[in-house]
Amino acid sequence: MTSEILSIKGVSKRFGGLRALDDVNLNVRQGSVHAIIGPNGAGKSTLLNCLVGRIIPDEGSVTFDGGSLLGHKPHQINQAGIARVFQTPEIFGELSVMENVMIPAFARKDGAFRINAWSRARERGAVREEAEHILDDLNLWDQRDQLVNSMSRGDKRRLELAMCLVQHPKLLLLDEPTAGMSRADTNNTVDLLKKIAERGITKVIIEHDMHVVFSLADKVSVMAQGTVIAEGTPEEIKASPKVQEAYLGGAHL
Amino acid sequence: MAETPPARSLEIGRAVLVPTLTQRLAEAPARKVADTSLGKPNGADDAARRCTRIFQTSAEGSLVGSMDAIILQILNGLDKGGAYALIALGLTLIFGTLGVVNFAHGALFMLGAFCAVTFSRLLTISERVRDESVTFFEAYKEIPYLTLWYGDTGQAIVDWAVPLSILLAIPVMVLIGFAMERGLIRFFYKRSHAEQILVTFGLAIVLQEIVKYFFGANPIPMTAPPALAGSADIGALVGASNISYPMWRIVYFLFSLAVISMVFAFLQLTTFGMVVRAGMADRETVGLLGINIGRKFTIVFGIASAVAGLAGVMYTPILAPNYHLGMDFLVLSFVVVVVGGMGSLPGAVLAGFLLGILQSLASMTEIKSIVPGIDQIIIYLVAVVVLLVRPRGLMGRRGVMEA
Amino acid sequence: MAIDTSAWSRRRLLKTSAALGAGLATPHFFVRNAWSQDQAFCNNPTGGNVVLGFNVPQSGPYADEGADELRAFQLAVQHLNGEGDGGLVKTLQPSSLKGNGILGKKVAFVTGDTQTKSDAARASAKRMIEADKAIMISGGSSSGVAVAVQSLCQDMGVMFMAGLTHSNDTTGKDKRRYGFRHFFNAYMSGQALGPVLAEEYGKDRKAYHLTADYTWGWTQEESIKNATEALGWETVEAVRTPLGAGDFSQYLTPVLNSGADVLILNHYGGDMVNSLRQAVTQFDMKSKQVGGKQFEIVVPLFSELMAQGAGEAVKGILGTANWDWKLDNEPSKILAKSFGEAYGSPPSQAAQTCYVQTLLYANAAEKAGTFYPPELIKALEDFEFDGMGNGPTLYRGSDHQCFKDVLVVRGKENPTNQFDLMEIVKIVPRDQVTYDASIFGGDLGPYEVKGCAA
Amino acid sequence: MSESVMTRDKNMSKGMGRSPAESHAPKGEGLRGFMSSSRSDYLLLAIFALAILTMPIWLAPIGAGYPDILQKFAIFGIFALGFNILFGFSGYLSFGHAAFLGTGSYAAVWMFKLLSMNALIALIFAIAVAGVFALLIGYVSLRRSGIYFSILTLAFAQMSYNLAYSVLTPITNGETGLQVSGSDPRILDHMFGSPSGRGTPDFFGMELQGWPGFYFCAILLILAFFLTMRIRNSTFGLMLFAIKSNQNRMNYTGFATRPYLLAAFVISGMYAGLAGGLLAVTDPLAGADRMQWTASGEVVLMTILGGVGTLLGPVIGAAVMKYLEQIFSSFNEGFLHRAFDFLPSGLQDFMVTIVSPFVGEGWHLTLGLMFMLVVIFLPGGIMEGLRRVSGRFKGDRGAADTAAHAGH
Repeated sequence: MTSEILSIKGVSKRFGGLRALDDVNLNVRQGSVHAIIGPNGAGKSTLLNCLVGRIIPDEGSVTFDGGSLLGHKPHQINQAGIARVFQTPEIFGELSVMENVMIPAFARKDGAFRINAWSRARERGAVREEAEHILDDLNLWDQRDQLVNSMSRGDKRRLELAMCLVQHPKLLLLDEPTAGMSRADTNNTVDLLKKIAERGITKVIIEHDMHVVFSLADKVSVMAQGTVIAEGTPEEIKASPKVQEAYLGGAHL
Repeated sequence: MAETPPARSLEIGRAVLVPTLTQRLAEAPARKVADTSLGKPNGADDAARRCTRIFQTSAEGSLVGSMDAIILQILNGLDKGGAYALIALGLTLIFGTLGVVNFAHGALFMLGAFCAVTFSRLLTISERVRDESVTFFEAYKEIPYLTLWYGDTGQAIVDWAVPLSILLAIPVMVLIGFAMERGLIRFFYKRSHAEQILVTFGLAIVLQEIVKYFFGANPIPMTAPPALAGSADIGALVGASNISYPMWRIVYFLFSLAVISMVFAFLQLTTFGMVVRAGMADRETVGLLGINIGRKFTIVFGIASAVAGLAGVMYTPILAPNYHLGMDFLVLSFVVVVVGGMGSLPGAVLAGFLLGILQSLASMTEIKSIVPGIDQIIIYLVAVVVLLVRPRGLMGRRGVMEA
Repeated sequence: MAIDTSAWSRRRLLKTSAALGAGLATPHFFVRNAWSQDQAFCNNPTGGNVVLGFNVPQSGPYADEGADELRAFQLAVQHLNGEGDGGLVKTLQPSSLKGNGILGKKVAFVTGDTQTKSDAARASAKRMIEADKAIMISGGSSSGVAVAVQSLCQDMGVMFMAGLTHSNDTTGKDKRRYGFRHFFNAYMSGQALGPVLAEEYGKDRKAYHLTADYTWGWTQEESIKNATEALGWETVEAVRTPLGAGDFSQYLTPVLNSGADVLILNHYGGDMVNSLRQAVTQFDMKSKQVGGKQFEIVVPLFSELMAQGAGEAVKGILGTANWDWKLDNEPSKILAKSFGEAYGSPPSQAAQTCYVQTLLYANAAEKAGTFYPPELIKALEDFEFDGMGNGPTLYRGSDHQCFKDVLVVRGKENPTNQFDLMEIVKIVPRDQVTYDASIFGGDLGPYEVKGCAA
Repeated sequence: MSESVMTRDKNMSKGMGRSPAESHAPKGEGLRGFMSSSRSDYLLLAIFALAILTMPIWLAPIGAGYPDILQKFAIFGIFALGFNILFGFSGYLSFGHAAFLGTGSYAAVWMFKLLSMNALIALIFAIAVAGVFALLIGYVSLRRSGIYFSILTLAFAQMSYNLAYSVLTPITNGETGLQVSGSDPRILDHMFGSPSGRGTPDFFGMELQGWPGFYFCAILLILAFFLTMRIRNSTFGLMLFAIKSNQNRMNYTGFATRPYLLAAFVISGMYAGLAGGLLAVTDPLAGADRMQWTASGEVVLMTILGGVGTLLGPVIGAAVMKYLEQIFSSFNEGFLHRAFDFLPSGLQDFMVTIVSPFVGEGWHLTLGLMFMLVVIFLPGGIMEGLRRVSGRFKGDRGAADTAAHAGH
């Protein structure tokens, strides 16, 4: 067995005449933090969508943890161990923070459907305990009873991260976790991500902020026009003239 | 006792009958031939034979007979579909631009019909004359001033009341639309669909109760102008034999096409239309462009209201209007809109005509005998099938009204 | 609305029903035992009032007909209480009416909305019985409602005097001991209409039926089919149309090419208005010739309001009616005058039947000397009477159907005034429409029921 | 069974101690009671039960203290409670729930005809048949969401209605409605030698008309309320609320949402079946009108009027609508003149003229106006109104409480 947890081979996707993904190949090592960078419209988010089952590729294969992901529904892919943080937080706005975190915790416990009308949600002790831990870890404990809709944008992102982490995923997909954040918030998020790196969860991060990328990633893939044009360690990428030309020229380093 | 047929027809006294009468008498033998070729169905349950009758060619020309029947049913479907399409068009316009589920749209159709009633009542404002023929109690009969003052010309205006009332209906319906949008609907753009449904349904009830208060619950007969009443032989037009079809229904179909074309032309050719279409495609972007959508929305609502109203005006000779008319069309129009695809104008028109024609065809005795009751459920059955095969209706866009 | 036309009559009515309020407000819950001990039947009136319940459609398509029925009920209550001109209280033969209420108690009434739905009608009737303590329920503008309310009244032990209901079932397979119908039925329509049709249109005709697809439509179709086929007519086709279809064009188009030369519309209310108007003014059927014969349209059951709704289209159309205000007899004239003076229009046949039913109930109570329903029922069963405008009439005991002359009417070609919509073609004598009660089956049920007093 | 659950619940809540969520409950009532304590739940249940059972007393002064209307309050309360499980909890708006009401009624009457007049058998059968029917319709309809789902349910219900009215008359008895009759087989009753003569449904000998009928319905309403409360507080209920809030996230969280939705659909269909069965039990006649779209629309309106997603709202909404339909429609001019009798004659006539368009045959007008006013001024329905009123009564104390929570 290889140490690769995720392996993308020859994935292509067309929307009408547009080639959104063109023969993408990518391998993510177990336990690594793998960043995908590239200009807007390079196909990064489309690739993530292929991974979580929102989009089905026209060609190619995606293997995760020894099994194929293609043809599976989003919820099945999540049950296989992939969790995703979205660009705009996908959370339960009308529920409390605690409930938001308890729901994914339940999913891990009994992801399959079960009507348990008689069990009061708040009395599922183990689940609650786990949720409390995560909230504590991510500094959300004080807000646990707050309605999510009334939270700040940064807090919402943190919550979404908490919702993913409580599931103990094998692979965590992060779609621009710091987009639109102030420098201070960004730094906090980086610290947070470093902290959870200690848990050994494999991560794939899409990010524009090179500072974030280079402080977190073990490996970087550069995408442009639907395909991977370069891959390597952060240092290699920084040094690559090809990348400089294609992408980094206009970026803040 | 029994009068002789020609004298009887003359006595009914509709001008149009006289010239067509001789023609009709001449047709009679030909019709007789066709009649016999159809065969006399005496067992109303012999489904197989009926099947044969429509679908199979036979030497005696029963195909011609059944083709006639099918053509007639398609014509039926077209005028029915015209009404469905017009109502659905306005509903989609409101929904697509404003994002409002308007349960009062059927009521707008009904109000249009009552514009025609009011207009013809205004034309026939009458002098009250003591009616001497009623002896039991004091009763009055009424003679329209128009007739009293202008004689035949006045009478002609009265006769043409329904088409003429379009002139009244357009401004009135546009104003009603404006009032509804400014006074009520605009406060509900950001509210949930459930609340929109509740408030517009409440409004629909209030509107129909007001109409009931003034016009009673009984249907009110409205007549087409004499020249357009009765039926016309359109067989010659389509190259088939002996198809006569009510003239007013043909007028209605053409009218609906005209209104639909006008709405589409307006949306395609004017700057205003462009903005509206852009708004239907992506409301937020248009808002970001700094265009005052509020004003535009009001006008769109006015147009939608006028379209529904016109559909109602011209429908009065086909269906005697009563205060309940709107509710009867409400569910149907929503089914049409959804089958067409929420937010798609061409879809609404297409679905309107499609459902009209299918409904007519399903009402054929031959088909009913194969599937009893099919005419009662066809619309809903089609809706279910379309929605299962095409998740967003015939021409709907992804993501509209799915959450 | 229309009630407003006669302020004076309204005012007087209000006084008569004035004392009702107090009774209404008392919670039923507490008084139940009080009266169930000494009087063993439902809603035996204890005070100075007796409450009648009038259950008519006040919303929905038949609201105008319901309003007319309600006017008739109000007029009947006035007359029973000895107010107004007395109306037909004076002409009923034989009469036990005294013109001072019923059994000395003032008549008061409560009203309810049936919405022309069985559920709503039964709920409304139950309210009148349980909350308002009505001792009799009357009204209704459709057979489904009448049958539903009638069976409820049987269970509750309260008399039901049906209003407009024309289905054979009401006094046929769904007849009840506590239910009585003055209106005629589809079978009688067929029996009366058949010979006139043969006379007017000949015996060699081919009929095409369009039938409203529910029980009343079916019984009427069957009755007319039987009657016309017995005369030698042929039935080409009988097509069922959905109730409330509105646009009937898809059912009308095949008619002319089917070889039929008579169209029979087994429709009522809005359906009839629309199908008839579409057939006449749009498909121009009345001016067509089929096989050398003039094409004809027949509407077996007519009503004035429908004729109004159909407008011009109704001219020359044959049908039947229970009663018409232009009938040339003294009681009809008195009723038309009394009603016309009060409300500005002559009574419809629905109004007349409701008016008569109310008087007949009161008369039966006077005759029996009690409100006890079984006695009252016996007083009505096989009651032979006259003076209500329909000529000599029998309330047959075996099915609670009234037998009287049936009118064959025709939409008037040249109406002399706005109320003159129909002309009477023939008064078909009672004998000709009488039938054996056993042909429709059904079971009246017991006289004694546990009722609401239990 | 329920007793053991209750004891378990008490122990649990004692063991858990009082979490911050509990003290938060009053403020969050608009939301859900998911985090509320079992103690406050049982208090609510007790108050609810008391209020329902004493309705004959406290509703009498407004003319609604008679059995039939109170039965209707209870029955339509059950109907709306069930509907709210689907619409209020999961956000899926069904426009065809009347189909299950009608199916329940037909099923119950057929049990009366074939087996026994015992209400229990009829109700079980009604719930089962409605549940199966809901499973079929729900399975197909839930393939779509949003308005497409609504129209699919509407289409199925309208097809059922149209067919029940006409073609299916042998099963439904069409327009007249399905009734019991003396000649029905009633196999069980005959087997055990107790054929009920009158054809009145009973509950082991107790005839369920009039007041006994009301108490029977009322107890079932209280049970239904209790069950709804449990569903709301369960993980299952939490999942439904989560689906309503963000279905996408549910999918990416590993939940297949459709089974949850289908379960909610079937449960609410069974509530409708129970309501339909009770309609037949209190009045053994089942008509097709019950399946018409207007009846489906009615339960939607009841729920929104009372307050979507709240526990009590749908029950209140149902009662208000039935009250308008039954009582307002019965106010004729005579009644108004008596009501305004205390006024001088001229003023009395004036008041009657003003009020009469809104009552009697004008009751629909009042209904329409009420819908509009409630939506405009009370977006959360009647429950929102009650909350505001109670908030005002509490005044400063309430404000202080909120502040205290905020500082927690």
